[in-house]
Amino acid sequence: MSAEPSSSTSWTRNEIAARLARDIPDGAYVNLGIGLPTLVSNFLPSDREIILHTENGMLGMGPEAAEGQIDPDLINAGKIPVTELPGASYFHHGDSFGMMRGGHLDVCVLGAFQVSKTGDLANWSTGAPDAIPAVGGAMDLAIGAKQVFVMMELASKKGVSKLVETCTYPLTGLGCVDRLYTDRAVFELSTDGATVIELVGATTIDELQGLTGLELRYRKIPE
Amino acid sequence: MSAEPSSSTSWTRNEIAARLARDIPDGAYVNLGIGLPTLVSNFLPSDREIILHTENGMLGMGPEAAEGQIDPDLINAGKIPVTELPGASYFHHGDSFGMMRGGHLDVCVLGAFQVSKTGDLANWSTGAPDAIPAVGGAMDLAIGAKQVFVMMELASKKGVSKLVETCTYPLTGLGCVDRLYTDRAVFELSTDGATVIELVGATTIDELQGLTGLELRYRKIPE
Amino acid sequence: MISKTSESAAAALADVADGATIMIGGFGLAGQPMQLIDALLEQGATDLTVVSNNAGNGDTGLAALIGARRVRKIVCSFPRQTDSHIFDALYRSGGIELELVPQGNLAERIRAAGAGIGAFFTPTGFGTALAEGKETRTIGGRDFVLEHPLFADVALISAYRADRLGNLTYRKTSRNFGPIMAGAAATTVVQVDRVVEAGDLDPEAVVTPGIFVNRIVVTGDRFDREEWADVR
Amino acid sequence: MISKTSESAAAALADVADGATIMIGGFGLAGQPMQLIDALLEQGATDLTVVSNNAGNGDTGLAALIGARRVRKIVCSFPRQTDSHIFDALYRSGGIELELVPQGNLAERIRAAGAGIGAFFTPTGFGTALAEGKETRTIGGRDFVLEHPLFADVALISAYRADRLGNLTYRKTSRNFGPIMAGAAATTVVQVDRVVEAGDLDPEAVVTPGIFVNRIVVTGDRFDREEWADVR
Repeated sequence: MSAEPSSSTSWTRNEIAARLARDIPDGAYVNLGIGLPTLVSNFLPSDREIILHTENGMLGMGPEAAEGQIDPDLINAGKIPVTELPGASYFHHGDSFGMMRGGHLDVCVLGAFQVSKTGDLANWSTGAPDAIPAVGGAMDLAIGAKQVFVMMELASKKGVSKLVETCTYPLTGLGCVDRLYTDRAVFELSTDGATVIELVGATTIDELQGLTGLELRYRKIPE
Repeated sequence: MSAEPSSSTSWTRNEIAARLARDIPDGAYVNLGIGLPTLVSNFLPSDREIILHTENGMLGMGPEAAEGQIDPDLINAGKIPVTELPGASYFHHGDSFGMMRGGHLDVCVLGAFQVSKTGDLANWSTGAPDAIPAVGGAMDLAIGAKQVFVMMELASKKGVSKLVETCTYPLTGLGCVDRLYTDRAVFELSTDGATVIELVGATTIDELQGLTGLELRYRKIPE
Repeated sequence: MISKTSESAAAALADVADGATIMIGGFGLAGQPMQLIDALLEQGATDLTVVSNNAGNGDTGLAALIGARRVRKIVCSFPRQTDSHIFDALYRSGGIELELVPQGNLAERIRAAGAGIGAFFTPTGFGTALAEGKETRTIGGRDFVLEHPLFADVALISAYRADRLGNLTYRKTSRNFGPIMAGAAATTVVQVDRVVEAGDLDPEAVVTPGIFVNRIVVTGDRFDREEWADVR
Repeated sequence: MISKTSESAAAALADVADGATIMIGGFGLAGQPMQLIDALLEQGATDLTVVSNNAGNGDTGLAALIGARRVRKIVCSFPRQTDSHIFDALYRSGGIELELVPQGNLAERIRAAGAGIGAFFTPTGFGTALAEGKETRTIGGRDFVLEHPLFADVALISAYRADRLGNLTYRKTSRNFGPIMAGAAATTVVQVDRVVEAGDLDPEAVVTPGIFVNRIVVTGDRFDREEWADVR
């Protein structure tokens, strides 16, 4: 699929996924969270061998199962039927989450409701009083990789920045997000705050500062 | 082998082992510690199926390997080549000791330097200042079964009781021994102290009280 | 000769008591021990605490048990799913208690129960609402929360093959919670497609050693069921 | 295409630094990664901390490494054996430091390092000299000792088969510490008899997933060696 910008200042979701995918190195062990991050699997560079982990107990996960290949015993974390690649392995939940918690995965890719400038993540609950809570592996994924990448649109549909000074939604993890891939820019987050490392199209730092209300550094990192 | 008393008041080691073996129920999962307890394997009732665990990662351990059957990859906790029975399984040390610590074994059989009347066990170190310490799985075995049986001679070669008020040797575990099988009697140990449940031959409670210096109850338990 | 095979699911679950804590394996439908849950429904025990990753799918299995008001409390990581309407309605009406646990902490608490660990410090959930009120500690510069083991009276799990000793193998991602729940329960009941001869399972490939399994219920080959038609 | 196979044991261990912490698999001789230990001896790194169940047997392998005065400290459960004369002599002369750990706590501390557990309460060793000075706690009426994870810079282990991704199977009780040490080290080097094609190992029977393995050294079939003649 094409990863060219669809406008002069923003990326589509596929373009965000494609950009993120380019930062996953050859040989990496990667968990793609449910929802938006699964798009990344469509853009993994074909000249790299990247091994996908699914938290429900598998390494070497292949693409979604096509019709006629559905195996109810072989599903991903989103409970979607998937396939098995040569060199796959299965393990139980204790071992699978130990693998995550122990920092063995190179990259986790997650979606978010909010991310703070220091890398706090809110992606499991909107805090709505009548909502039925469900956390699943979100908190394990948030702390469960050498690098945690988040992908999301920078602003909500109402135009409110989802990159914030301090998260107002319930937290998933503290200071856990390393890189934030959005439709407008790519950020590096640390205890020092947010640094823009790539601007989408004609987007400017001033625009981003206006949108987020944050003081942002800029340091272009060559891919 | 015969399990008849060889004297009117004491059992041989084989007789102790045979007596202990009769208390291991059909279907039990059992760990026989290294040294003296391995004798028990010679007396397991042939009409019972008893599954042996070895701490180095196996259930379903068979007898010692005969000459011509030696497999260096298949050893017991004493590093002796053994064999595998149908229905065996292998697991790593983390799982093997989790199995013990989690109380899944029905019976562990251990040797001892000293046992206290409340079931404290000393079997890993004589406390000699120049000794090279080594504990292995002793402390895990001491707490690692639903019931811990100890077998030993009641008195040392010098005639000193090894069933004591309070252990003077370094402890392996606290209050962990349930039953003590000796050449003179079988004891049940609990926080209340020691109860004789079987006297060997003509042995009397008075004799045992004299030898051990302990106040002993007597309650014959039918096998 | 040891044989752990029960004559039926009903026989295997006859002694489940009201008020029991029941672990139920499965992640979504994969590895959910449907026949055992159906038998539990039939058996009638109530006021149950259920430990399971999800809170039921559709109208069958765990969802049906919850729908029959037999579950007082559920300990799980992900109750809300697209097809969890039975749980959802009951939860909103206050008809079921929920203890929400991050999935990895749920798994590790279950594993800890089986492995004799008294409590453990986990980084997962630190600083979040799910760690509120829990003891925390900084170790080597990292922040941890103290979590305690989860035990059960009965575990209901699903595996692929068993031998008469209860050694188990699983199939693909349906393994999920089975091996750890088998260790955490006083009584573990497993449903399997088939029981094979002792020695027919490769000792190197046994996933759950028989020591963790008390009763086996044979349910017949999964490939005979419609859902597995594609991979028969 | 990923291939973790090193051209030689020497190449696989070239970057081991002085002062490193090295885990060495094996229980007695079973699973002891002899070729890797020999290569480490050849390589020359010194001032090592070694984590291993035993402190060497006879004059080869770990015993030789200790004999060459390359080990500053050993963390183990059972140093004293009938054939541990090299360690014994050095220990008596004050030439090597010893941290004695009950075997199950050793295993669980290694497992904790790999599984991201900050510390755990274990019943093993409570009330004994090996728990002196350690934090204790009574939980649910049982007494526990707090133990911390053991990490390593390098783990040297021995397995049976690998594929190019580092998925491993073991053989019988030589599995022992391999799987947990592989998770606890920054770099895991494994010696195996043979590397097979990806897909040739049954995914249900992989014991150590490749994620835990960094380098593979092929040593040739064990059955060609005299010791395995009986079971060739």
